[in-house]
Amino acid sequence: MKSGKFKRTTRYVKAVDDVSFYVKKGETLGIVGESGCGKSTTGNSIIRLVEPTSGEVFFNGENIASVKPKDFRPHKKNIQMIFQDPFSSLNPRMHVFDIIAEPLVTHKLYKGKELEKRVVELMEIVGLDPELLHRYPHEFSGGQRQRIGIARAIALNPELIICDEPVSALDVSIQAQVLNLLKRLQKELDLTYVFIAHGIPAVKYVSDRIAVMYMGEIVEVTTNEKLFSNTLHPYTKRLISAVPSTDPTKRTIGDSDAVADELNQEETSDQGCKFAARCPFAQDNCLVDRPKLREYAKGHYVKCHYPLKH
Amino acid sequence: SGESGEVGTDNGTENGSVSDGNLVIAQSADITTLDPQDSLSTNGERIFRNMYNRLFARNQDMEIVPEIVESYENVDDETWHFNLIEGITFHNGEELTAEDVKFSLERVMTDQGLKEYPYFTQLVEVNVLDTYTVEIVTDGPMPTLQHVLAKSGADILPKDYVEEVGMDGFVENPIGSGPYQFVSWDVDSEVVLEKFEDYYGEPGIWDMVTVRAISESSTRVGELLTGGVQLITDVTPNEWDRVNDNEGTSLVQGETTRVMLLMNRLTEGFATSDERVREAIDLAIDQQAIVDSVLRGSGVPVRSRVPEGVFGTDPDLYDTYVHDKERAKELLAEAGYEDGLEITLTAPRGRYPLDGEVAELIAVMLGEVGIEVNLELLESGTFIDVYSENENEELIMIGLADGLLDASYSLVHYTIDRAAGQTDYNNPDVDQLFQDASRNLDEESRLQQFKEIQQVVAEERPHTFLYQDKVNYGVSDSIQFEPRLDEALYFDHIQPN
Amino acid sequence: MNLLEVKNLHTSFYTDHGVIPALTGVSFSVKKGEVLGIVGESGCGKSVTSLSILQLLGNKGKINSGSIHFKGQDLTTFSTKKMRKVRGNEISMIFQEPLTSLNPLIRVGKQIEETVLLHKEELSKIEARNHAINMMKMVGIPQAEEKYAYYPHQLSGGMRQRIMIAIALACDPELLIADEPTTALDVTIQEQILGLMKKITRELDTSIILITHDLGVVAEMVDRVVVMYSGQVVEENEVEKFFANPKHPYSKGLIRSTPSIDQEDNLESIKGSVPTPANKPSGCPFHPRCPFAMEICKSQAPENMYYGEEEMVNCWLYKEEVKTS
Amino acid sequence: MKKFIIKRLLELIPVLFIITFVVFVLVYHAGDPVSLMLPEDASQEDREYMRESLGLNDPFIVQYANFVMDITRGNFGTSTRYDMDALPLVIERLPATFELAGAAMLVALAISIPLGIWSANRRNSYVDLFITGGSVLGKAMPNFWLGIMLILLLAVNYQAFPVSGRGTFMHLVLPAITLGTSVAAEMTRLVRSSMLDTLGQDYIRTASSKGVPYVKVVVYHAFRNTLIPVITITTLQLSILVSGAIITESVFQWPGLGMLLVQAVNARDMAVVQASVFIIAILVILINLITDLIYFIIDPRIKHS
Amino acid sequence: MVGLFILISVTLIAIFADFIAPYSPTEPQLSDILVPPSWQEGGTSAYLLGTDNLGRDVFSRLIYGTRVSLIVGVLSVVVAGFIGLIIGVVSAYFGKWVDQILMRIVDAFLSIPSILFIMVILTIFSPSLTVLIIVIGLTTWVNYARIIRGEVLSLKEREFVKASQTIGTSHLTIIRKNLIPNVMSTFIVISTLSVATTIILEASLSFLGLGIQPPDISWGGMLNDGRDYLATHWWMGTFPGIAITITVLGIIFLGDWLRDVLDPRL
Ligand SMILES: Nc1ncnc2c1ncn2[C@@H]1O[C@H](COP(=O)(O)OP(=O)(O)OP(=O)(O)O)[C@@H](O)[C@H]1O
Ligand SMILES: Nc1ncnc2c1ncn2[C@@H]1O[C@H](COP(=O)(O)OP(=O)(O)OP(=O)(O)O)[C@@H](O)[C@H]1O
Ligand SMILES: [Mg+2]
Ligand SMILES: [Mg+2]
Repeated sequence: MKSGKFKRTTRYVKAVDDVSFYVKKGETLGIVGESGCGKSTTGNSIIRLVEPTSGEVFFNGENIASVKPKDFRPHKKNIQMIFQDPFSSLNPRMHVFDIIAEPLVTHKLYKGKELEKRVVELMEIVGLDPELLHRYPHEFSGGQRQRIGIARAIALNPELIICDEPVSALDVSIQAQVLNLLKRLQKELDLTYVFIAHGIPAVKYVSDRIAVMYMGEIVEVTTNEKLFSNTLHPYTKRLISAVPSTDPTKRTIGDSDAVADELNQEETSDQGCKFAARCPFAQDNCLVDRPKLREYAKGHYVKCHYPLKH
Repeated sequence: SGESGEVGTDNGTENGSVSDGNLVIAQSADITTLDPQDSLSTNGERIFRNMYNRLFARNQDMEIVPEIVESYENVDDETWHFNLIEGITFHNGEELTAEDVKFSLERVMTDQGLKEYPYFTQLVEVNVLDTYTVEIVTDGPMPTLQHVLAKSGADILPKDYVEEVGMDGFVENPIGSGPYQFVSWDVDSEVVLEKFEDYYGEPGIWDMVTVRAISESSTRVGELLTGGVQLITDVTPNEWDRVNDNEGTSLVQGETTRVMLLMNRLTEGFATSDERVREAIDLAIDQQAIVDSVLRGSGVPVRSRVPEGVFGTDPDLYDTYVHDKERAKELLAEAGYEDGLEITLTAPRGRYPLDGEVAELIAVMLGEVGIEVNLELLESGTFIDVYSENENEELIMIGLADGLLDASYSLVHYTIDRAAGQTDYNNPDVDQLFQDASRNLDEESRLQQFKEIQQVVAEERPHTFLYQDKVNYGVSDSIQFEPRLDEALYFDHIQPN
Repeated sequence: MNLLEVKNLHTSFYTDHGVIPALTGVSFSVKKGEVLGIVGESGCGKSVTSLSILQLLGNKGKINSGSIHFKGQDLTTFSTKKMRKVRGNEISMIFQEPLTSLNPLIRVGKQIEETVLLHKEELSKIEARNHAINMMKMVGIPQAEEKYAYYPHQLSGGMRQRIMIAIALACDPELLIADEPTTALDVTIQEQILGLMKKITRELDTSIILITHDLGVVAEMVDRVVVMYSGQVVEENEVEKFFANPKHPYSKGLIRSTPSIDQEDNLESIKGSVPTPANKPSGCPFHPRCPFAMEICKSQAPENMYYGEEEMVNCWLYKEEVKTS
Repeated sequence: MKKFIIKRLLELIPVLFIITFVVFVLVYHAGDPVSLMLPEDASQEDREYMRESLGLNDPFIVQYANFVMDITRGNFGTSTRYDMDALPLVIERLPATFELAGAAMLVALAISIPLGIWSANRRNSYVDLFITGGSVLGKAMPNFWLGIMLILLLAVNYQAFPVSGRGTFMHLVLPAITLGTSVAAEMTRLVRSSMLDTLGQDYIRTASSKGVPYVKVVVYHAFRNTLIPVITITTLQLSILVSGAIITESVFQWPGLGMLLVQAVNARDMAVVQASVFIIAILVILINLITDLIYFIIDPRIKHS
Repeated sequence: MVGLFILISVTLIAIFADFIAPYSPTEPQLSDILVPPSWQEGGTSAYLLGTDNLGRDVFSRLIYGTRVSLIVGVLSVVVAGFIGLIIGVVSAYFGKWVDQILMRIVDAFLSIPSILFIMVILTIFSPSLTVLIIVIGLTTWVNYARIIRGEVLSLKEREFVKASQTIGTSHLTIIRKNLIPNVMSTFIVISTLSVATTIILEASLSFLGLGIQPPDISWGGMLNDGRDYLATHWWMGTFPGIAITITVLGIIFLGDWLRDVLDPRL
């Protein structure tokens, strides 16, 4: 899998601007960032749910961002998506069977008995009771629904699955179930994931490498360990430090006086680093020169003039 | 407008006391123009008759009498001289002279765009002999000249005024020489007239007359009952009791020249081209029953289009009908329809009083003798399209009136030219009789000719006659009112009690 | 004396589809100046508990039994009018969704001012307005005078939540109930909001009931934890003790299935899913998901077992260890 | 905002174009006004002459082109019935139409807002049932029936109001009630449901949690938010009222646009029909535009987006 | 539930009119004109609800009128619903210029009130049953189009539609499987309510002389026939009025009930 690079404009809103990264076969690339920073848009652009305005997406060496919508169809078999909201991602008027069978029927892969066999098989893979084949989605809990969504996504044996916040809408105790399921499936089916989330712990748990996004841009990409042990971008650091720890003996919140510090976020200029206004380490040139994503250390990319020293 | 307000809220005066010299009349539809020569409606006539003068007029008994003519002279078969009464003034104070007569008549006989134009085509020339004398030349002997001069459209307009303000200006603010002068017209609402103080004859008896247009019959009756108006037209039979039972109002019935009839298609290929079928249809229909039931007596069975009161009427064919179901069945059998016959009857709905109901009755009556009727009831506008395009099949029901009160107006329908495409009736004898009559200045023999035509028609039945329509007025006790055959209203014939 | 004492609270909703027993015996207490955390999964009754305290259950919800003593007086016996004096004044509330919780058609400043005018009758309009602006400054809103005239949609999520906090604290309440105040916010904003709450309530000596399902927030913020499951309290403990040694199997599962930054090993998950009040299992409601379930759990609901004043667990496993209260 | 208005006005052009076309096609097929203008026994030549002089014998395209050209010059042709310019005839009726529509709307609002709010707050009680039932009944009752009944009862029997016509305030009462009732029925249901909707919102709970008295919650917090759907339906109904008073106007002989239309349609007076339809369409569009502007004013969310 | 009961009864009456009606609804009986209802003075037990101005049994006409009124109501709603559903879905789903064009047409139709539209059309084509159904259908579809479009607009942002798109499902299938079934409940509810509106509309058209024409009988037509008799022979117009009111009431209740039943997040 090669690197992709694209941006998108909708009604003159740049949702994602100059995003480049690559995903290797069999790995999980996590994308984290705050709400509205363009994570979904990135995912949607890969699968052409939104048409990128410029840039390219190489999939197995072929630039799939520029092919005509019609020619993109065969690729849909290879790239699939798991959605955030288990309530809205399943058609309430279709049986579970029809939902899982939809990709198989669309691509005319199975028929009749075989189709049923395959659907039952898929349900078993994701840990659903095949007895429930002819139920409607509303008869399932959130976690079960997400399993249905996963079954649908793996039905075509795709190479790449884009998971857009697959656990955000789930209860704590269910999140772990789904995360573990995704990990298991990756191993068993040799899947590649782009795992989008805003919760850092979950991303850290499933990803091999992690890309951090800020306001439509990727500001840091590296392996899981390096991101936390050797954080380079100030924003990444800020993000990590904001995550509450689950250890009551290590409290940090409320100790610092950082109350009114980040309230003027809206004031970002087109020039310079987008994080400059919030950045405690910003220098004068951060406000005028836009940094480029560069490989600061091997396999560790960062978009910052002054990466943090360790 | 303010006027209607005063009138409508005038509930204090129970049942329309008229002491204030105001008269309010409600008709079922509004006038469409104030140009008397471009209107054919009875509604318009009711107003124009009080605003304008004509050379001749009809009195209460429908006799033609001079109106602004002092004396007249039939110089030869084609030339007439009329002396005008002197001292007649228009509402703007100008005198009415021969010039005005010439101007008015020439307008209506030459301007094809006017609705009244077709009735004045026989006039050839109008000449001014002196200030008060006009000469009219016709295209040949014209027995109906006085009818035409007494008819709507023959109204005298003020030449100078019209030339000054133009016809558009005139219509906005019309001026006549009648006893009432124009005040205002709110379209679809009301026309207001007031007494013309300088009228040459007897001055008007009302200070102010408002003629309202109220299309809903129950609303119209409501206004009468509450005293909002003193006279209403077109009271449907079901409202009669309401009007009569109410203290202070009553129903007054008048006759009309309108005859309801079925036009038969004599065209080749239609069953009605067989005379026996037409007779059977006539025999199957019980005209009296229709009149008695649905119409509650508001009609007279007839066997001719020329009712009593119109010149040329045949009393033998008035107030009579034929009805014999057995004979009708026999005739149908003779004509080869013993197994039944299917025909289409086109009829209007809402154009004439109770027309739809009557058509439904007829359909049933025809059914009883074995004629199955496809009843095609049409809304007025659609109906008249079908009629004027001659798109109807065997039968079409229609009401025809006589604006001239002369049989020539009606009987022209039986001439070959006029019948072509419509009834396709073709009888050279009838044609000849009609041609003769229309140039015949001798009343006696002309009457004979008309009767003869009607006898033939009654036998050959290009039309199956139903009944002469009556018109019903609701009248407040505060006034006295006598209906007229021509359905016109002379405000001064309506007397306060 | 505790500031708030909830005892054996039962609350039900009477809907078109039948009676929903949302709370089936909830007891806990809040001390003056203390932050109490209530955790539990969606639908376990956290919000209903807080709404019950303020008696804002709507016309369908009803407290069936139990008592809610606030400063020694039972709120369940209060008249509507008396209750109104408590709301927003002595006990106030912050809700989860900062956008929908503010009236979109009223300027934010006015919404703060309204509370002030309601409960501080001695203040004039101008004073109330100034007070509102001061509150906005206190919750860290820059250019408060200008933002006073803003409508909610003109503010970011974090700002809106600050407004909510300003409303809640405007009348200096003794108890603040915060129902998932940061769930809808980004982590960095969450950090600010939580910090703000901590700071202000410390200054004002306000007690807090902090409702959340995020154990991280609990660990950061609270003094004591109450764990709810399916309409009842299953465990109550001091926060350090709770994380160090959770007792109830559900608490254990919850802690082990929450990923953390320091996560090294695999996550454990609790199998099955949360029951709804309508299909609540017999006996202990957690037994179908419990790895330690015993025969008795299926048929008989456990009682609250206390290890002293403040430590409680509702589980048969501890039957032998403690004496039932 | 300016941009928005301009955009809306530009959208008007294709809409008006479609309207002219639809109306013209209809009218073109409407057949002959001539037969209605002449008496039953007019001869074929008379008819033909009339037709020619009205330009009715031109081909479709020519007639349509002429029609559109004329409209751009504000000329809708001459009423065949009144022999006057059609447009002034229509414009003349607007005051009466607005008067009735406005009064009916007032009646409707006066009935529906209090009743709607009341029944929403007493959801599922007898009051609610009664109001809901009443509003359904109001909707189920044909307009002309109600009008005639009101005349019979209040005007004829009790003589409390004039039977028909336009003029004083009293003339306005019965038609306004007749017309207003069916609108009120519709609106009561809407006010109720949008009130219910609003009452379920989070910010209502917030208001209660602040200790705001219930009446104030309803009036100050909820009602404002209910207003937006109410305004939508008000304007929607207003546009219906402008033209839809056809029946009421006929019953009460109210000289408005509706009556003009009925008469024009019956007389195939197509110039007037075209002009009225066109004017009504423009009115409706303007009303909608005004609605949007009102949103701008009362809903800050729209103003700032 | 009351609504369902009323509607089923009315439907049964319509179907079995031939068996229920004691007299022919069209045959005049000139000897029995305007007989009052049986319980009134002058009424006879032969005519339960009296007779009309042609001596026809009001009760029998009412029963037969059910048929036409229901047919007009239901069929024209079918026509309008079909057009509106398709246009609404297509417009919203494809968006862009398709939506622009279709919505301008909808705007145009919306700005000409439907009764006016119908009036004009009916003066051109005389109002037979079929014409009436088609005309009402052709002029009222915009309501459906507008509402359905709104629904689909929000529906197509739902993730399950996106899911189908990522799978590569064709537009037609997405419309058929994802969109239409999910707007069905809204569609059914508005259709139900439209039946009621149409029945009233037909009555209004009758008032203008443009409703169902005799010898076909509709309640609207009867009501209109009776309107001139309201003051003198109340039974002619009142019974059809009551029939309309009850039926419309039933349908509206049914619609409300359906809204509740169909709505929950199934
Ligand atoms: N259809 C759209 N039209 C206009 N702007 C859009 C659209 N979709 C997204 N955006 C904008 O693009 C930006 C990125 O959105 P995106 O959905 O990718 O964010 P995200 O990181 O996935 O956020 P979240 O965590 O809330 O899902 C946002 O600022 C959003 O406002
Ligand atoms: N107004 C209501 N009508 C009917 N049932 C209700 C109502 N409010 C709450 N419930 C029920 O009460 C139960 C508890 O709901 P509650 O809102 O307290 O859950 P929660 O723990 O706050 O969940 P969440 O984390 O999702 O906010 C739920 O199962 C819900 O179905
Ligand atoms: Mg997203
Ligand atoms: Mg909650």
